[in-house]
Amino acid sequence: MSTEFARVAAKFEANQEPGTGVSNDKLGMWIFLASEVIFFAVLIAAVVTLRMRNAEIWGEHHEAAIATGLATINTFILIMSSVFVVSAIDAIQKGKENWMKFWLFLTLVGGSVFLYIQSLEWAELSHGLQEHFGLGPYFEGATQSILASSFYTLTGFHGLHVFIGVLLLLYVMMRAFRGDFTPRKYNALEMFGLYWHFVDLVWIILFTVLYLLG
Amino acid sequence: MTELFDAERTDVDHREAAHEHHGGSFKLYWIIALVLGGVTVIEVFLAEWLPQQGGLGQYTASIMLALSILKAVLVAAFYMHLKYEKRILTGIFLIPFFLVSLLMLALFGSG
Amino acid sequence: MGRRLSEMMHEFQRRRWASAGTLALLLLLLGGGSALAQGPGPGEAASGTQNPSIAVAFFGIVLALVGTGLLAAVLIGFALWATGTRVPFIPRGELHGWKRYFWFSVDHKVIGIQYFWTSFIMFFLGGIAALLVRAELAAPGLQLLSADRYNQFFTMHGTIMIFLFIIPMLTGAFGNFVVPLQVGTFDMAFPKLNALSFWLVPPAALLLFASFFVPSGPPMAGWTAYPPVSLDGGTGQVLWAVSVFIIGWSSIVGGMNFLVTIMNMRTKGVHYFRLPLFTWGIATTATLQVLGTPSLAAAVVLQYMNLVLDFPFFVADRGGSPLMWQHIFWFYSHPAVYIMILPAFGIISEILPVFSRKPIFGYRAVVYATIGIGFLSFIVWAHHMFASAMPSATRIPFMLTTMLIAVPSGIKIFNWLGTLAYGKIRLEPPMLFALALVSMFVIGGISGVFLGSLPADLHLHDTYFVVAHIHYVLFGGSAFAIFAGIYYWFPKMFGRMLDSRMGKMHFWLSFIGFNLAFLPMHAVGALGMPRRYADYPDAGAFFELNATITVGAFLLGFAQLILVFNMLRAFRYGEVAEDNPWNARTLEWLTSSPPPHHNFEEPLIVEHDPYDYGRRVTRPEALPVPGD
Amino acid sequence: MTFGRITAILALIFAALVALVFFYPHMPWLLPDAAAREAEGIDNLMRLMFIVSMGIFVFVQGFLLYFVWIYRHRSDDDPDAVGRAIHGDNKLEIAWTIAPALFLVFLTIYSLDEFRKLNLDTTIEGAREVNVIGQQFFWTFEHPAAGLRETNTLTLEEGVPVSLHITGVDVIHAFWVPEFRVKQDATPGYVRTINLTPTSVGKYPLRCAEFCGTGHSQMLAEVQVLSAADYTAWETEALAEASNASAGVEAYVEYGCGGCHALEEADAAAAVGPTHEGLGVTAQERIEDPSYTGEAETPEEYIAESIRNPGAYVVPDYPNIMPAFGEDQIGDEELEALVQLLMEQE
Ligand code: HEA
Ligand code: HEA
Ligand code: CUA
Ligand SMILES: [Cu+2]
Repeated sequence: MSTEFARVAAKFEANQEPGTGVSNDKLGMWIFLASEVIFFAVLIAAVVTLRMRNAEIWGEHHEAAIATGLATINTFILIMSSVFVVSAIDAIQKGKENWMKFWLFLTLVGGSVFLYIQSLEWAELSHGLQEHFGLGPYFEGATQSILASSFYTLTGFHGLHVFIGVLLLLYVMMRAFRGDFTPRKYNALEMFGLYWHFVDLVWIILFTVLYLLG
Repeated sequence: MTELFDAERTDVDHREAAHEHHGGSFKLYWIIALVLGGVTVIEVFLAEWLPQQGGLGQYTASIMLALSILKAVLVAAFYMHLKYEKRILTGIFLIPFFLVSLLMLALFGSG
Repeated sequence: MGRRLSEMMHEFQRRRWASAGTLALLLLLLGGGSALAQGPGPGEAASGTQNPSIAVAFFGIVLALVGTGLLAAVLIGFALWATGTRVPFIPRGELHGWKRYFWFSVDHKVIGIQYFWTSFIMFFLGGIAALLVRAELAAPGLQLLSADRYNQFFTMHGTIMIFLFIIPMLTGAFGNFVVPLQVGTFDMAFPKLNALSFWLVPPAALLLFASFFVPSGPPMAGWTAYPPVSLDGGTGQVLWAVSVFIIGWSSIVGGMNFLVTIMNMRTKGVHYFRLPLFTWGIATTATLQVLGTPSLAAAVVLQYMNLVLDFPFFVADRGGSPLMWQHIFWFYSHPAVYIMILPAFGIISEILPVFSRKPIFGYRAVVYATIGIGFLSFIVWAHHMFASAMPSATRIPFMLTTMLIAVPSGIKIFNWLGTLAYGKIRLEPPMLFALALVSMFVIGGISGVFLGSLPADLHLHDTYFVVAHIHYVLFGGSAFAIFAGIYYWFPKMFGRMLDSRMGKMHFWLSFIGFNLAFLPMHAVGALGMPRRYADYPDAGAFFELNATITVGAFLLGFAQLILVFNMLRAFRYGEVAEDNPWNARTLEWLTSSPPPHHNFEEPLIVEHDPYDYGRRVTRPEALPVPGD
Repeated sequence: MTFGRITAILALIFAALVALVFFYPHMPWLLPDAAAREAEGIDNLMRLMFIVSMGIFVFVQGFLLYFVWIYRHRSDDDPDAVGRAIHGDNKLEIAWTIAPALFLVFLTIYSLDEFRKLNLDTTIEGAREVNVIGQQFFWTFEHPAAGLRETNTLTLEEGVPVSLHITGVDVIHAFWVPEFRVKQDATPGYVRTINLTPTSVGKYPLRCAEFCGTGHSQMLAEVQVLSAADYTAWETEALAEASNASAGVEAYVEYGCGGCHALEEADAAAAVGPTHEGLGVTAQERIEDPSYTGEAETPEEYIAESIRNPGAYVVPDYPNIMPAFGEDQIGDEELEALVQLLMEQE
């Protein structure tokens, strides 16, 4: 069936209007990312709204429970992992398969460490609020703190995206190790890259909104 | 991504041939990374250290937002290749920002 | 070994186990999430009256179990295959005949038909809820249902009709079946994602209906689910949120698929201004789905957090903002009402030219109007909040944009009238419903303009006048278009004609029942009856009018039985359909009824506009053109 | 069925429906009789829209039916006959874009002007002020200047403008008196102001117009508009009553018990919850009810429990919707007073 499908597809594709000039996969991916933009932007807008309503308390909780140190490290990690991915693509374009695997491996490390540090951050926030305001641990404390509930929700959904990214990366690596990618054919890798950079991009904004603007 | 994208089809056709080596180079990628890192350092500096020195007052937030948007633009333009792609992709990616900014106006206005 | 593995991977993909696995994982994640989230103890439920956590945890566990089961099935299936064990009842490869409708198919036509029956059943379930609502309102006082039951039924009615009937029917069923045919291609851009879109709907529907079996009962905060009152809804409300979230992603993925198909896969000659208008409708709708639905997803995520973890996003005295929900919800749900009408307009724009045997009047104007409505739909959302806590100054810009949207809508109506002039009009059932839409939507649209006028809305908001508006645009608009589409495309979908006389009977009864049911609602509302009232005071003319409405509603419900009978009958006794029974000029009619596996034997080259009656067409090799 | 007959039937049905709906006795213009100055402007606006939209409606339906009639495919036509291949007409299309647009511009300006006259969000100078509080499922009205508080009845004076400051306690409700037209959601965490000037003496229904839960359709109250003399009399009497009222009645009014229950002594006659008449006797019976699961042993304890934890026993046929009043809301002293008041009801 697979080959039959491919034959039909080729036949019809040879007889198409020029369209956008972008491959289906890439076009689809960007449209998907556009909808992800709305999703995250709306969440961020909601959080900023809540923050404006609760400016004072937000400030206090922020002061007490959020430190920029680890998050800055996380920002660097994500930036590095992004550059690893483009490097991997660059490598496969030049036919350096082993370098591609190397860069992908580094990306995997980056993503995983990011997730680990993120969990430390959750703990830190929870401890901070417990200590200074006597709130309950984790989500229980968040029921009394707009900052904590916003923080868990935003970083949680971002973290979920990183996690999915790591799963995708595992799949891409499997294909890489199987030798699926060639200098002309690395579609899955490229699609993964777009997703991964997007997740990085979201973090860049989150970092500013949640951490830096106190 | 996994199998949701049609592996069979993309494997057979020659679309990839279309995307020769346009734009971006290993060196450029790492320069961008350096810039991103540098801007992050500036941001953290603005947020953590400057306030203790009196800071930039009301402008801090706007400056920091501007810096982070700059970073986001760099990522989109170079890592995500928008600079070298067909303009339509840039369009697709920008529309949602425009739409949500309207929502933000209304939300912040009626807080 | 490596070869074997890669072969296995290919086989694995071929069997759509991965799709099933994805589904399983999703259920697992959501269910497990709900269950685990109960771990730290969410404190008191917001309402203080009931603690949803136990019920939620319970349901989460059930969900997780289902997910685990599915996952196990997938893994076992894979293992069986890998070890070469043959199990007789597991289908191998693509199924044929009726069986394929019950399995993971990637053929857009099969998926379209799966959507079709699923959403048609939903129409009946939603309709039954509506009839219960109407029965209760037949007379003042609470006779049939308790207040809570009433609230649950109108909530389920609105939710089912919007999320599980109109949207899946218009985009899922007709969009899926017709769009690839109309652009002359062999399938959607991402057939597997297409299957995923569909297969997200049944679990979502099941989750929603499962709410009948949880202690709190179904959700009862309206389809708009405004917090804080929705926060008292317990497990039922949680299920609502999860269900809507899943349908939302189905909608987003589907929209993305349509966009790529339409942008990239048009056959030679179908440039943008030769797209049939239904496809234009779907293209615009898909844009709204992709850009609007994530906002709904974000909204229900926040509500879910508030419900399950007691994060105080919408609880005013803990710093939350009830108004915020309304903004985010309507930022999706206003575009959503155009998601529900633009494909309907598209259907009408197909049918009017065909049954008048003449080109659509002002093709480009209709296209620009479609795009214009699509764009404007994103900037009017707060007209649903004219009486809310939103500051009065913020309301004004939304009135301006709302008024603006009547202009492109008017363009469509007038162009349709222009299409009728100098035609040769055949009053077959599709045409009857199409004409009814033109006339009924004008009523609904104009009542929309009433509502858009800020001072008038201060009186009319949240009354039955709004309910009248809803049904004139959604039933008189979307549903009539769906009926028109059923009569029009049924021959193409199933290869049989529907009986025309029964169709006409269905039409007239529906038309009369519809107006009897929904016209008096304008009066009830303006005279002072708020919506969502389980009971109403026996004052003024409320009783008489409500009784009339109920009679009309039952007549309308009864009329739908004729449609069902007609369809069922057609499978056995229906006349076998020709390729092009209506003498239409769009591409779906150039192939057999029903179309072959990949739609067209050979790719087409199109050399004419979609509705060019009366013009001689040069006949390229690959393009069989029907005679005039 | 010929087309002509179908059209005739259709026209008849429409005429009948329109007649039924629009010319039903006592509903001129489909609106309840206006009873506030603000209503007049809104009514004029709606009348105008109504007339114009009738025009648009008749125009569209007229052309529709006319075209369908004269361009129908006749039985003696060639079965393959096609219509005239007209692709459009720019002038015509521009005309029907501009014409509605012009009307809409006019309508928008008109609406804006009416909206401005409503003066939302501002407290009019010299107006009486009333705080309106919506709560599941009753309304409380405070007249801060007079120091009065009412439950489920709002008393206003004819011809005197009032600024209503509207807010909600638990969930969103909406203040709406159909005869006054203007509606405003009562949202927790927000206070919004509307202005009304009642123009005729009488009693008008207040209907909660935002879905607020089980009792939404029972959340009815009344606005009584009194003449100047009556209003003064009412005010004096109410003040006197308030100062004479026992601590129990005061608390009863303060916490809006009368929003759902009936108690003559406190002027309450609602039926959302069980009546309080005779509670002193029935309390004992309820404890003895086999389905009673609470901890109270005496009637006094039972009544206190019903306030602190109303779910402990739900009187048959009534929904379990009463909010629990904790110590932070009703203090022990007031609770005592309430229990005493209710125990006295024989
Ligand atoms: C298919 C769905 C659909 C469509 C197409 C529309 C179309 C419109 N709707 Fe409607 N609307 C709903 C579905 C829809 N609506 C639903 C479901 C709700 C209730 C939600 C809830 O609360 O549960 C709602 C509620 C709603 C409200 C909020 C009411 C309230 O709660 O107080 C408003 C207010 O402005 C409004 C306005 C409009 C307008 C201006 C249009 C316009 O697009 C209409 C434009 C069309 C015409 C005007 C007719 C044709 C034009 C001409 C013939 C030209 C000449 C006309 C003039 C010059 C006037 N709608
Ligand atoms: C596409 C959308 C759609 C459709 C098709 C309908 C169809 C109907 N709706 Fe719908 N309605 C909404 C969308 C829709 N509605 C929405 C969004 C709301 C707002 C909800 C909210 O407030 O949250 C609403 C609210 C709503 C209310 C207001 C409830 C309230 O505010 O308290 C009422 C009241 O009469 C009502 C009635 C009906 C009726 C009688 C039908 C009829 O057309 C139904 C026709 C009946 C059937 C299709 C049943 C099929 C037939 C049988 C089962 C056979 C048996 C019958 C006989 C033997 C007679 N609807
Ligand atoms: Cu209070 Cu509805
Ligand atoms: Cu709207």
